[in-house]
Amino acid sequence: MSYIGTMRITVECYGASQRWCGAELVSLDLGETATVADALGRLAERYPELALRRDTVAVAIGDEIVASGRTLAEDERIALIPPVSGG
Amino acid sequence: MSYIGTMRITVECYGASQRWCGAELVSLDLGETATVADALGRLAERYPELALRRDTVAVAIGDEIVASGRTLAEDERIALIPPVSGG
Amino acid sequence: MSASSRLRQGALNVAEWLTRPMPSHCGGLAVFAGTVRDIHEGRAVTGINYHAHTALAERRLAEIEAEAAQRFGAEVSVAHAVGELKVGEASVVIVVRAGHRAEAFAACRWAIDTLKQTVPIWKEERYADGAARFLEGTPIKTVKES
Amino acid sequence: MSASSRLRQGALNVAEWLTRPMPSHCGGLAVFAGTVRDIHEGRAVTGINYHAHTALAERRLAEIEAEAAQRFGAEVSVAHAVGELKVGEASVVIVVRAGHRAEAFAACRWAIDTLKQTVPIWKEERYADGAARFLEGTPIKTVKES
Repeated sequence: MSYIGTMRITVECYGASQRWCGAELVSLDLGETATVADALGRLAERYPELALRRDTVAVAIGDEIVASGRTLAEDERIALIPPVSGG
Repeated sequence: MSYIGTMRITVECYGASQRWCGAELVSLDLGETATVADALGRLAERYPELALRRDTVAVAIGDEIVASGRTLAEDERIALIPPVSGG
Repeated sequence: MSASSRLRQGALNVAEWLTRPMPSHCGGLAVFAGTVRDIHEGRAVTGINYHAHTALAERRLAEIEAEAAQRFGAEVSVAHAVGELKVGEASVVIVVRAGHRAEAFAACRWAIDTLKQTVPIWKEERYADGAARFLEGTPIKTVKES
Repeated sequence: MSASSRLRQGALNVAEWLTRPMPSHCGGLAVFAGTVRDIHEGRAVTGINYHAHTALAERRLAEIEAEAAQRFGAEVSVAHAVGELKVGEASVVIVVRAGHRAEAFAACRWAIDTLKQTVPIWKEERYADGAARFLEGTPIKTVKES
């Protein structure tokens, strides 16, 4: 549910971003033309540990890394991809 | 069996040296102070294909490569080690 | 998770990737496996919990195979574990079949180095004192950038 | 030829060298296997007969393991086949267990490169037209020189 002129998205927090945000899933209410950068900005306001590392975090939608200018849609899910450590 | 003042040794021919010498085993009669170099010299006289490649061939006794100055003994077996191609 | 998936739940069995016969035009097989070590930065490690972004990780692992095939003229298979692994267990396996050893080694090394920079997987280390933490990693790159 | 011998009669089974568990202080396993290719210098190959000077070859293979362990701080196992092998079959296997991947790859590459220069083994290639010949090789060196 969201107010007129706003949309709600879900943020999936992977790896250490679960610690920074304190949860695996975070809901965000954003303006209806909001971009990935706007979502990250909102998260950075809320979570200081994420703010410190914002430049190292990528965002995925589905199986793609998306650009920060990508416009979001109501009910979309985005994934925070902090620095990776596989192998 | 060997004459007084001579000794007989056996040469084991490995790899392509079997082709050069036409056999896997060759008997050589040498003087009693003969060295590895003397044995190779005798083989080179007998087998022109070996003579052409003499500088590339090593000689082993047991599990050791021996120097060309090594003195041989009656009934000793030496092995010709042509350029190797394992792997 | 399907059997053909490159991400597998639990520890990998390296031998499982070696059952396919060598193509007759190939002379060199190179394999790398990464396993969980008992010490990291001086702390006693009891295991690692591997987390992945499944959809993107599967895609990136497939891209690594395709890119390595193109760059090195080799057949490359890549697999990575997710979930809890104990010390000594294998978290990643790279298998390369190539014409000769130079390409086999080069493709294998490139694949593991690239995997560590491009695949969304995270190590959560567990320590003997009961603590756990996500390791610091490297900002994700694309396979083409690597 | 004993089971603990590094020279084996007939083709090697790579998986057999991977059954031993990884030591807990090791994080990287690198494996190389060489297999018989179907073409060499434009000729159709049906198989290779590997000949060895057994005593010296066993000694040299053991020296390669010891020298690699010392140079790279790794555990290294080396095995080589003798006798008739068909296309696709493995003639040599190198297995390295090391702390990290850099040493694992370096030791594995060094071991196979050194083996080819220091171990008295000869390939007699068999061709589709019925011919056979010993390949040209490289004058034998010691492991320390390599």
